[in-house]
Amino acid sequence: MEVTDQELKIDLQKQGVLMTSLNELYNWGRKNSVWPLQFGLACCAIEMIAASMARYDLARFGAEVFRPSPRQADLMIVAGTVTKKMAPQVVRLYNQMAEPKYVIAMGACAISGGPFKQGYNVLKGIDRYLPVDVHIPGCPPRPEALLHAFMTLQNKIASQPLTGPARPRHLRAGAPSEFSVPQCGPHGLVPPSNPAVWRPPTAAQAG
Amino acid sequence: METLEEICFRIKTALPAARVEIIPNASPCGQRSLLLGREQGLAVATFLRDDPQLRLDYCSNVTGVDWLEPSLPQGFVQSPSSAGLKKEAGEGLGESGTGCLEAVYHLFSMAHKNGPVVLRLRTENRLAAVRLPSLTPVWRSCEFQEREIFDLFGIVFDGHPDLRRLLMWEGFQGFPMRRDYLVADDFECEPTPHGDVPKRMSPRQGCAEVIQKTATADPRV
Amino acid sequence: MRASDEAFFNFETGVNTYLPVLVLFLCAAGFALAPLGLAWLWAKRFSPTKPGPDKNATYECGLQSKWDARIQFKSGYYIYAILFLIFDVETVFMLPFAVVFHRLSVGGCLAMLFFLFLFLEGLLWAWKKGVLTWK
Amino acid sequence: MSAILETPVRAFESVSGAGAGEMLELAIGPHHPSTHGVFRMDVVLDGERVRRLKPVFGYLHRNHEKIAEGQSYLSSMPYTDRLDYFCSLTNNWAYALTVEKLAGLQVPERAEYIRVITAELTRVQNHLCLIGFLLQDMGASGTPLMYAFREREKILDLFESLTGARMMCNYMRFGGCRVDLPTGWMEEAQQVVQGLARFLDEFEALLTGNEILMARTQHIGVLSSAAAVNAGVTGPMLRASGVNYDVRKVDRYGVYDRFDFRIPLGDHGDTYDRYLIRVLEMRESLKILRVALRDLPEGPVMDPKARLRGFRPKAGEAYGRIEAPKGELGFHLISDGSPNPFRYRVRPPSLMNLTVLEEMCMGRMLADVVVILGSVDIVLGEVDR
Repeated sequence: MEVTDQELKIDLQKQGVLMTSLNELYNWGRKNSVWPLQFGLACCAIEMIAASMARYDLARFGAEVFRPSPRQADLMIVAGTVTKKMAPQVVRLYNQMAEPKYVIAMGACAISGGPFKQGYNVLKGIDRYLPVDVHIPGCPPRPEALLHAFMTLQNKIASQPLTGPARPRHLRAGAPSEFSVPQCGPHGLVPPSNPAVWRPPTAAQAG
Repeated sequence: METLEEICFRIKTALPAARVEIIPNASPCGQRSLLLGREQGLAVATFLRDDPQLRLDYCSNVTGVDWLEPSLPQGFVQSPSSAGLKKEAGEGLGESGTGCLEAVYHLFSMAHKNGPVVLRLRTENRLAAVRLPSLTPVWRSCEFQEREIFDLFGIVFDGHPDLRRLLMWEGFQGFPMRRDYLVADDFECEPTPHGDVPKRMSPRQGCAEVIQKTATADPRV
Repeated sequence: MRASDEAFFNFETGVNTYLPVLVLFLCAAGFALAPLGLAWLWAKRFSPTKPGPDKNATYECGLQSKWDARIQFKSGYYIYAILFLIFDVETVFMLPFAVVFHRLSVGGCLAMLFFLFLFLEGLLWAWKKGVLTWK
Repeated sequence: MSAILETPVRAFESVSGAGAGEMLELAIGPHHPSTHGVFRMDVVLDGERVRRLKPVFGYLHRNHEKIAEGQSYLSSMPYTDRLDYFCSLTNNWAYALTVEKLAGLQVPERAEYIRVITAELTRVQNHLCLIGFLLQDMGASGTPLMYAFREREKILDLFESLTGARMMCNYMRFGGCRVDLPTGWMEEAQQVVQGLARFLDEFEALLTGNEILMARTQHIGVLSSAAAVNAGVTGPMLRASGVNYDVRKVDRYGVYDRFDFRIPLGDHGDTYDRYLIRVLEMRESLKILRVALRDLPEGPVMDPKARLRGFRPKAGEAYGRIEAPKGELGFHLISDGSPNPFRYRVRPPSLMNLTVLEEMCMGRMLADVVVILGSVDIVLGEVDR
């Protein structure tokens, strides 16, 4: 009966012997201390603060340390409506963060402009300029939804291999860690979206 | 508090040159307003603030309004009785009948704790002559609100200490809150499997030539 | 030789040796530098550095910083800093004075007080010059 | 009077006085831990002293008014939750009050009482958060905010069981409220109100006598009453400067004339007064809540005649205002008889209270600017709309 690694590991764990691989150890350390950037834009920021307070306790996921400076943060939670006047600052802050860095688009506004989609000064979603790892729908999403987003992000980090073609962006020398910062033009942002990151979805014709 | 007619009469006695007119309001709340001539606007405002009986020392709200079609000013506040009044006054309407831009001031008195006195100042038309006297030297609370009206409607306030765009960025062209402003078309709604959503939407072409049509010249210069 | 010296020298070789101190020092240094070395190796092997124009730019609340932060500061700051430095160093000299205070002769006490007076005089000069009041 | 009107020259040239060393021009920018959102202040610093401070707005301008012009009156109600996202129920009430004024609708007795109860709960919750963030700006990172948010969660539970949402309640309609109180809500609310009274004593025991708080806030950011009135400052900030003006007492809207509550007034107009005014206002709100919860009448919650579908007020305009926790929140609606408002204007108290920010911060230390901004209590959703 061929014993898989997983079962072997569980049996050994029962005997008190911990078996792990370098990759798992590396990811275990990173996923349990994701430091978010203190980056509240609008109403979702208040739910983010409520999530980090005593009742919903973001500290259980090692993420209650909100770093004001992008240099010491691993995760940017875009919590609130990204307006066209604020978009260059959001992208520049993302560029100033150190690798490995992740983005959570919290709330409908950060995902696609949300209720303010028809606004002339509202960016229709931050994924036009930044690669987004986890989207949380809701307006504002409840603190539990933010906790679930952290779990999703932790699973994603845990499943990142250390070597091989599927390794994450921060381990690949060629992959860019900076994205072009848009400028505020006469009528809107120039360019309207970053083609390297965002391609308009094509309509899958029904039936 | 005195009725609007008394205030109107007191203003005329204090400032004979001022052109003041009462605009009726058909809504049940009955908040009628005073339409002031542009030239005497600042003088009347100072009088309203410094007059011991009125003491309107608190300007709560300044609203910008864009009357696109000329007919609308009467249609909106026109009660049938004062239709005739509009004819000979003639000034309330944009001279060339092209509609006008308007700033509405809601004044309260914190000293006497009484209700709103509504002032209206209208520009000549919507394209070239969009200048109004700024009331910031009288009430400092108008400073940000007038900057916002300049930013979103394009009314230039003479005498404003620091007239810049308040909400949009400096290089932005066009006045978004005007009724004929077309939003740049990055609102393209993601096509759905049904495909015909973009066609149903109202015409929102953001292409360059359409945007050029709306007034984009910087009126301050 | 008194008992305390005895212990210091009495190793097998009976030679005055600093070997244990050296070993301790190397262990401490190794204990500190080993993880750093490993981290440096890991970074070189696994995660490449990706400097970029935006990442190296100064962080100014998300904006592009137009102004240079290196400017001429008011001279008051410099004098304030020097005064602090002097009094900070003075407390270091106070330590031995405090340790042997109960066994000190009158002469020693006077010498220390004279040392303190020197600083007091400096402080009074600074006070009169108005450096301490902050406009 | 003229000294106030002579606003300082705003041209932003680099000012470097002789011998005083150069001035440092700095942007306390859109992304900053202490600006309560995306608010930016361009500051010219002489060492630590502020020589010039120019606020920059617009980073959260979400075009609420333009969107409101394109949709019906009722569909703008959920947008008012997102104006001042700490106090969604007072925003709803201000908008509902203005539309009722515009269309001349009546509100049943029970709905008026529920409006007073929810508004006062919102006021308590808003002042709690403000004090928590004010202490956070002063450096007490975490502890006061934890206390404040612990109590806020209790109030949010009440809102959630009543309206279905914690922060975005969308509860009031033109002519009443959307839904009646669930069973047991009254007892729960009374327990929360008693708990809050005990908590306030504990909170005040910790903070009001604290000498660090007093040292950091007394005589800081002083605002004279004449300057406050002229600059359109309203709410606790105006009353801290000693002006007795509270829209609840002036306009007597809703059923506020049935409750006797006092209006706390400050006499120095500094940051400590603003802190103390908010604590006293919380105590007054709790007094109102006890009385309102006790004699809440029975009856319908929604005016039977009010029509929700196809609501078309007659052509006209109306300006309605209430005493929101941050100040006088007003709505100016112009209708042309169609289901969409012709012009929809929000009078934001936070933006008006920021008019005097530069006067209060002139010549102060940079650390004081942060505390003064905290005491002004701005929320960017309302400032930029």
